[in-house]
Amino acid sequence: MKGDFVLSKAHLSYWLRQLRKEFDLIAPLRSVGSDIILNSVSNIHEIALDCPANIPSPKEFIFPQKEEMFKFSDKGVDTLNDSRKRVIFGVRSCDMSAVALLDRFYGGLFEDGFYMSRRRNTFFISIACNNPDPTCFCTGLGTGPYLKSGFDIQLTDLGDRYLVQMDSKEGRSLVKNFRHLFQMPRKADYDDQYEANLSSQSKFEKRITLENVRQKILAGKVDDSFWESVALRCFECGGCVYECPLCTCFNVIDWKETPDKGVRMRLWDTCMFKGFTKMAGNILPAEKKIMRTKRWYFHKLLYYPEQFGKFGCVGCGRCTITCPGRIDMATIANKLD
Amino acid sequence: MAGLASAFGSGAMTNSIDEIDNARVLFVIGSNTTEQHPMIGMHMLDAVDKGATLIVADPRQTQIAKFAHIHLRQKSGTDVALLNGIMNVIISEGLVDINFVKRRTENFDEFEKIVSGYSPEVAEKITGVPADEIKRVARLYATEKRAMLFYSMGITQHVTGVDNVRSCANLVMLTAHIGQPMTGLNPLRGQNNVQGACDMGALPEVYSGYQKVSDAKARRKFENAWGRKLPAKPGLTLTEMFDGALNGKIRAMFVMGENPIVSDPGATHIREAVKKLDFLVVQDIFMSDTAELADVVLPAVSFAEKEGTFTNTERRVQKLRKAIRPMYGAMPDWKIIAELSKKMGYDMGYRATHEIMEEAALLTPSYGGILHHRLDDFGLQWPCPDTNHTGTPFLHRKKFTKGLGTFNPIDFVPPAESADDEYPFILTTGRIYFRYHTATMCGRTSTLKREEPECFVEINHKDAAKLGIRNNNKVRVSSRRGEIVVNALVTDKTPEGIVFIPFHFREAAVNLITNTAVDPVAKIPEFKVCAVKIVPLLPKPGMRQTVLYDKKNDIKILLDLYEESEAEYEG
Amino acid sequence: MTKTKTLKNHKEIYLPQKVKILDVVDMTSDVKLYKLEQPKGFFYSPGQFLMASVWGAGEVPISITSSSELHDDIELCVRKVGAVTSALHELKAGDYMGIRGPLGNGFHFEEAYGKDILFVAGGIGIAPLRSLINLVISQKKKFGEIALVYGSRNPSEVLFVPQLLDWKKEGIRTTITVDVKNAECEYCTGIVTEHLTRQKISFKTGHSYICGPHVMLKAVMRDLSLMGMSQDNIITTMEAHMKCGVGKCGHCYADGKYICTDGPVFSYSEIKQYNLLNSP
Amino acid sequence: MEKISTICPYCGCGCGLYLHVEDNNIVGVSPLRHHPVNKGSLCVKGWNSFEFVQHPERLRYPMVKENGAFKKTSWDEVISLVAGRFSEIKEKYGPDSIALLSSAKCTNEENFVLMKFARAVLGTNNIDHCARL
Repeated sequence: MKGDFVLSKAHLSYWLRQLRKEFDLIAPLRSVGSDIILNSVSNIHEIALDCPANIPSPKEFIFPQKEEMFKFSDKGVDTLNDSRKRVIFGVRSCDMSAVALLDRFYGGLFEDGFYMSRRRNTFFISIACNNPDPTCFCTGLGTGPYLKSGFDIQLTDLGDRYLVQMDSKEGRSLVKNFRHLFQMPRKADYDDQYEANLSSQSKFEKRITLENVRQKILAGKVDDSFWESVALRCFECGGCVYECPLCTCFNVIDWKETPDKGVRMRLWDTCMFKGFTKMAGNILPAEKKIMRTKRWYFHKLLYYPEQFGKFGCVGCGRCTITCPGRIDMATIANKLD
Repeated sequence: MAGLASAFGSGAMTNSIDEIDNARVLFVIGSNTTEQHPMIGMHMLDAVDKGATLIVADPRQTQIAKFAHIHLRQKSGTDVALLNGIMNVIISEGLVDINFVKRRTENFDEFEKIVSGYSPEVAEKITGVPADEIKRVARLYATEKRAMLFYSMGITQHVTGVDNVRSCANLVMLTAHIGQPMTGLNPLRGQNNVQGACDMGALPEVYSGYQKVSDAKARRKFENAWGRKLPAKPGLTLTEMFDGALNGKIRAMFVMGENPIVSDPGATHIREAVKKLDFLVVQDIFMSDTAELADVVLPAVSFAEKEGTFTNTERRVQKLRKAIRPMYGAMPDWKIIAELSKKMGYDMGYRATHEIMEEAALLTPSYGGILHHRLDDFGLQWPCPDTNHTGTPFLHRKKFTKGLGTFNPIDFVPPAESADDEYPFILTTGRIYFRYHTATMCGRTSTLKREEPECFVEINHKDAAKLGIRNNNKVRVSSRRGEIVVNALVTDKTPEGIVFIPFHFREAAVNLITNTAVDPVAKIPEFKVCAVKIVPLLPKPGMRQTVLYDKKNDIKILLDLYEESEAEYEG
Repeated sequence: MTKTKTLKNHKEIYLPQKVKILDVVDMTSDVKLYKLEQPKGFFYSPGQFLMASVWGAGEVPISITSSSELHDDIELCVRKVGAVTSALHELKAGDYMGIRGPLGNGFHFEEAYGKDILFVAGGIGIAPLRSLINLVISQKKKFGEIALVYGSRNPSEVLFVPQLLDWKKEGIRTTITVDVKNAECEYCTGIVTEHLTRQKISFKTGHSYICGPHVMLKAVMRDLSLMGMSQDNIITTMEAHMKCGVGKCGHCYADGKYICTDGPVFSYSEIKQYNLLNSP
Repeated sequence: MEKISTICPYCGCGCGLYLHVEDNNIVGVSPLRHHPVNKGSLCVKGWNSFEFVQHPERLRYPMVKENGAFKKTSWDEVISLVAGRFSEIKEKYGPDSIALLSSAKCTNEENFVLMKFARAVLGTNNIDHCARL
C-alpha cells in the first residue's frame, strides 16, 4: 500500500532511541516474576519484543486511574492538563481498537478536555499480534489480531524486518524525520504479512461470537437465574472494570489541602459497587449484585452496539485474567453461546 | 497463636496459599474467606471448580457459605463441641491415622477420654448442627488425603479462642492432615503484617522467632548481641497494659500505628485508661482517636514511602519497595525509634532497613536466610534457616517444631455471656468487605467510604418482624457495658437469635458494647459473643407509610413514603 | 419545540463558572432558596439542571427552579442532605459558588398546548416544577384547565407558600396535602395519590408533569395511567447519582440511557421502555 | 511512568501490586500477574490502596500538646522531649511503668526495632500489638 515502509529489525532500537529524545517512551518491559508491564523505557534493550499478547492495557496513559483536574485556591482555579508527550510502543491490536472507541466516547456531544489533551499527545505504535494468549478472543470481534485501519503505526513482525503501516497524520509524523531508516515495501512483504496473519489466527484457542450471545439475550432466552449464578460469584473487586480497556466510568472528588486550597480530581470508578448509583438519603437503585452484573454485561453486549455499532468488548481477555470469581466476558459468552 | 504453639510448637499457616487450588476437601471454620481474604477465597473457588468439596462452619450465611457443599450453622461459641463431635465420629468409625498418631504425637489417650463424651448426638444438642451432618463432615474430612483446614477470627475471638484452635489442631493430627502439601491447619490472619509482628517479637513473652524471654539461653544471645542486660519477666499484654494504666502501674505508653480506642473491646474502659497516663506518644499517618489523646504525635509514613518486609499469612516474607518520597515532614517509623534510641544513649546505628533485617536474621533461626537481596521476586517462606535455603512451603514435614505434636483434651465451655430474657440476642462482630480495621486508611479512600458509610446491625428478618423493625430503621443495641445506635439491615445472612455488627466504625464503635472477658491464655478479647438487646427507635413523627402491591410476587411492601425521598437532586 | 441550550459549546465542560450569590432565603429548617447572578448568555428551559459546585466539597446536580423567560437571576432550591449541600448551606449572600450548565433536556411543554395540565409534586419536587408552572401561567391562555397537587410531610415543610397563593389567584386549582395536619392550617391530609381522582381535568387528553421521590413517582404514574392518561403524556423528571452531568462519568447510566443527557425529563412510556425506575 | 512492585497494605493475604508513579505522585495500582497469592487479581481494597497515601489529612509535622491543644514542633525538639520524658518516667517508676504497642501494619524491621527499643533501651518486656484482634 502507498505510504507503507519496511524497517529492518536492526534499525528498530535506533528509531526508538531517537523517539525517546522527544517523547516519554512507554513499552512492555519485564518485571517481577515473569510479569510484563507497560513502563517508561530507560534502556531500549530491555523492551520485551517477544512478549505474549496480554500486557496491561494502555488505558491508564490516556485516562489515568487518578487524574487531577483542577487546583483551586482563594485566588482562582487552574485547570491541570497533562502535556507530557508519549509514544506507547508495543500495544496490541485489541487495545488500538479500544482506543478508537474511547476517542468516540470522550469526543461526541461533549468533548472531554482532559482525555483529549492526553490523547493528542499520545502516539501509539501497535504490533500486529503473532502470539495470542490463551485468554484472547479478538478474532470473533474484528479487533485483531491484525488491523486494517484505526492505528497510528502498525508493525508486523516478518522475521528479520517489520512491515510499517500508518493510518494517521500522527503516525506518519513519527516516521517522517527518520526516512533514511525505512525502505519501500515489496510485494513479498505483503505476502509474508498475509501468511503471518493466517498463522496467527490459527493460534487462537477461543472462538467466541458475541453476536450469538446478544441475540440470545435480546430474545429473552437468558433468564435471571443465569445472572443470579454470575452475581453469586462476583467478589465486588471492580477488577473487570479497572482492567477493561473500554470502561470509562469515573468518580470526582475534592481534596482540601488547607481551608482555602485544594484539588479536584477524578478516579476510576466501577458500576460493580452498589454505592455507584447511590442517591442521597442512602437510596440504592442497584442494591442487588445481580442488577450490577447485568448492567455491566448489558452495557457491553446490548447498548454499545446501539450507540456505537460495535460491541463494548475488544476480546483482550483481561477480565479473564483478573476476575477472582471467574465470571469474565469469555466465560459468560462460552456458557451462553 | 498460643493455641497452635502448644500443639505444634509454632503458630502460623502450616501450608501455602497456592496449594489450595489442588486440595480435595476444604474445611473452613469461622472465616468469611471471600470477603475477608478475597484472594484466598479465589483459590478456594478454583479448587471447588476443580471438584473439591467445600465445608463451611459459620453461624452466618456468608458468601463463601453459599458455595459450600456442606454448611454447618453451629451456635456461636460452640466450635469446640462441634469439633469434638466430628473427632468422636472419626475415632468411633476407625478413621484415625493410627500410624501418624503413634509416631508423631503424644497424649492421645487423655484426649480420647474427653472426646468420647461428645457423640454426634451430644454435639447436636450443644451446637444445633444435625448429628448426620457431623458424621458426614467427619467422614469426608478424614478419608480425603488432600484436606486443608482453615480458620480465622471466628475461631480465635472467643473466651475459648485457644481451646478452639487446639481443637482444630487435634482434628488435623488425628487424621494426619499435616506435614504434607495440600493439608494442614491454616489460620488466615487479619492484618497484613500480623504474622510479621509476631515473628519479630512484638509480644510480651517472646523475642523474634518465638524465643522465650524467660529462657536464659535465648536472653543471653540477645544480651550479647545488643550489649544490654534484658529483663527476664514476661511483660504485659495489650489488655493488661490498659488495666495497668487504670491502676497506675503503667505511666507512659508508646503507640506505633495503632488505634486501640476504636479497635479494642470495652472502648470506654480504654479511653479512661489512656487518659490516666502521664505521657502518651502516638506515631501514625493520620490523626486517630488515640492520637487525639496523646501528648506527642509523630508523623510516620505509609507503605508506599518506605522499605522493609511484610510477612503474610502463609509465612511469606516479601519486600516492600519505596514508591514515592515521604510525604510532607514524615519520617519512617524505624528511623523515629532509632533517633529516639540514640537520644536515650543507645545508638542502634542502622543506616537502612536491610541492615535491620540482617540483625534480625542473625538472631532469629527461622529468618536466618531471609535477607532483602534474596526476596526480589515473591519473597521467601520461613523457616529459612540459611542463605542457601529456598524457603518452606509447608511445615512439620518430618516432625513438629516442638518434636511430638500434643493432643490437648478440651471440654466444651459455654461462652462467657449467653442470651437471657433481658439481653435476648447474641452479638457477633467482624469485618466487612469494603472496610478494613478502624478505617484510618479506607476511610480516606472515596470508593470504600462511599460503599459502607455507616455502621449497621444485621438482624434476621424473623427477629426483625417480631420487634417491628424494618430495613434501615434506627435501632438501639445495648449490652451490659454500653449502647450504640445503628441502622438495621434486615437479612437472612444471620440466623435467628444472632445479630452482627462490623467493628470498623468509630462513630458507632461496637467495641463500646462488646465483652471485655479475655481468653485466659492468649488474652484475645471475646469479640464474637456478647448478649445484647435491641430496641427499635420510633420513626420520626409525621412519617407516613404506604403499601405498594407487588403483583408479580404477590406481596405487599410497606414503604415509608416520604422517608425514602428527597435526594439532593430532583430534576 | 424549543431548542434547548446546553453546555455543548463550552470549551471546558468540567470547569464551573464562578457566580455570585445574590440572596439566600430560608424556606424551611433544611431547605434554602439561592438567587444567583445569571452569567451573560445563560439561557435555560424549565426542567434543566445545573451542577452546583463548592470547591473542597464537590458537585451535585440541582434543578433550576426559576424560568429563564421570567427571571433575571437563577434560583436554586437546595435541601441539606449530603456533604455538598451542607457546604452550600454554609454560604451567604455575597459569597461565590460554582455552576456548570444548563444541563439536560428540559420539559417540552408546547406539546400540551390546548390541553389540560396536571402538576403533581412531592416534597422538594415542587422546585423543578415551579420553573414550568410559572412559564405555563405566563401563557395561560394557550392551555386548558391547570391543576396542581402538592404533597408534603407536614405543614412546616410546604415550600413556596406565597407563590402557591399567587398561583391559586391565577386560577390554578391547587391542592396542598400534608401527612399530618396541625390545628390552624387549611391543607388537606393524605398522600398525593389519594387526591388525583378529585382533580377536575380531562385525564384522557390531559398532560401531567410529576416530580417527587421515586416511590411517589411510581405510584402517581401508575394511577394516572390507570385513569386513562396516555403514557406519553405522563412526564416526569428523574433524579440520579451524577458526577459529570455530561454523559461521561457513567453514574446515571441505565439501560442505554444517560439520565443527564437523555433526560432528566422522561415520559412514563420511556421510563417503562428503558426500565429507568428499577433498571439493572 | 514508573511501576514499583510492592505489597498490599490491607489484609494478611500479602498480595503483590504495582504502584504507578509519575512525578512522585501515585496515579494508579495494578496487580502482579504471576504472584502466587493473587495471580493477577486484587480485591477492592487493593485496587484502591493508593488513594489514602497522599491524602491531605496526612500528619505533616510532629506535634506536642500544650494546654490541651496541639502545637507544631520540629523533629529535633520532639525527639529530645520524648526521650527526656521516657527517661524521667523510667527513673521514677521503673522500666515496667512504660508500655509499647507495636503495629501489625508496620514492617518486620519496624517491629524488630521497636521490640529492641523496648527491651534493650527501656528495659521492659511490656510490648504487644493488636494481632489479638
